[in-house]
Amino acid sequence: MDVLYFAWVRERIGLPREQVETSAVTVADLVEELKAREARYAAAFADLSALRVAVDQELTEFDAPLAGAREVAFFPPMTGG
Amino acid sequence: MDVLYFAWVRERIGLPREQVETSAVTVADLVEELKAREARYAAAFADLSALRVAVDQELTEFDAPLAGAREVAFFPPMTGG
Amino acid sequence: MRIEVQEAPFDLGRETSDFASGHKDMGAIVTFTGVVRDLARGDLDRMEIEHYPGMTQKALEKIAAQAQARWSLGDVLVIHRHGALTPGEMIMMVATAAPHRKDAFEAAEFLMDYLKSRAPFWKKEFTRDGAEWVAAKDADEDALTRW
Amino acid sequence: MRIEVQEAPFDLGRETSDFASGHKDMGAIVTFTGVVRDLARGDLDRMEIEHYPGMTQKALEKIAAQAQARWSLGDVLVIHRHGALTPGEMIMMVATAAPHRKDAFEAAEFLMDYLKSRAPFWKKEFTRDGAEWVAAKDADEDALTRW
Repeated sequence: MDVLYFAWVRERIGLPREQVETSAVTVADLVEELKAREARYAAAFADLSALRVAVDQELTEFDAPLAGAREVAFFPPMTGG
Repeated sequence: MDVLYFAWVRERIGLPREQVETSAVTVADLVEELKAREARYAAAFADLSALRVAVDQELTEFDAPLAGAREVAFFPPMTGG
Repeated sequence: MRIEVQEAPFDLGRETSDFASGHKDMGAIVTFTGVVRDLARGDLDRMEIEHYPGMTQKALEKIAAQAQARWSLGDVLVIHRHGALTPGEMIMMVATAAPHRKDAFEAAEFLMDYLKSRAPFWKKEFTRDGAEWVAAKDADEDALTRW
Repeated sequence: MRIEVQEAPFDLGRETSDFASGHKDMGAIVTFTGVVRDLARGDLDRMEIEHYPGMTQKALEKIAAQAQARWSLGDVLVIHRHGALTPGEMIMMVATAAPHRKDAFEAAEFLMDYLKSRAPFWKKEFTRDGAEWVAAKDADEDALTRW
């Protein structure tokens, strides 16, 4: 699965995207796996209320299922316009 | 005093402006004087709720005083924009 | 603030671009442009807009000043044409510049609502079958109660 | 409907003029243009806008389609830039064309409210002293409750 990071999430984790082998059932499970890896992941995901997630390029919630997903992206609240 | 007419008021009365000698105290008094003149005035002023008035180029009401006024204009509700 | 009452067409692109340029502290620019619509029957030959020359400029300035007093605006532009216009031609435009989008939007809507019912313009529609004055809409008068 | 996501500047005047032309049944055209504001301290060197290439176009199309489903619109235009921009530069614009002004205004405000908080763009401000990500405002999230 491709995992993408944007804005300060990208900066904190230190890379824009990576391939992740996972059997996580939900986005939240994936987050727990990533947090367990290294301190920079734990720091980036410390406060989920400050984060947003998209699965296959659609905004969703952290309890969304990952079955069939090819791409998950984490980022802060958007500031377009 | 200059009296001006616009849009269908102008068309119904048949002229865009005229000089009127009057001692009318309010706009409503002036309207009564004009209505008494001829049928075309009576027709134009038949329904005051369908008319608006400006005294010296400021929108006002039919009970507004005319003391010192130099110009009175009658017209239908505006349709700008 | 710039208020123009004119018979000639205006260049919407250039006006919008000029208005939006050079306001470094204004994050939000809103424009509204009014275009002559054809009638439902598709037979509008032209629209003629009459106005009250002595009063029009003053009335528009007053409406614009009210908007500036009420919202935090950097600039206001109003251009309104009179005379004969054909379907598709631009009748008028307003533009507002503000630090924030809410002010720019609300001020532009306020300008339009007042301009519709409080600026001395009258529209007459000409078709092959004759001519008719456009009646003021109750909805336009009601729109003023919002402010 | 036209949605453009691009690094290059756009010509607001030409876009506005092109958009407004040739809509004989659309009486009302509204545009919103977002401009990079300098900081209160006047020391903004540049703003950098990051986006999510795979998602941005789709997200904007979805927002525009929602507006078209909700209001009677003849056309919608969204242009949003990414990359580095300096104060005074135009970041983005939306335009709406509708038979009536209320639809054109509301749809433009809806597009802006959703674009602010639901399109995948992130702004970072660079000054001589460093760089900071622009924080999302509660007011922008709250604005969505209106719709």
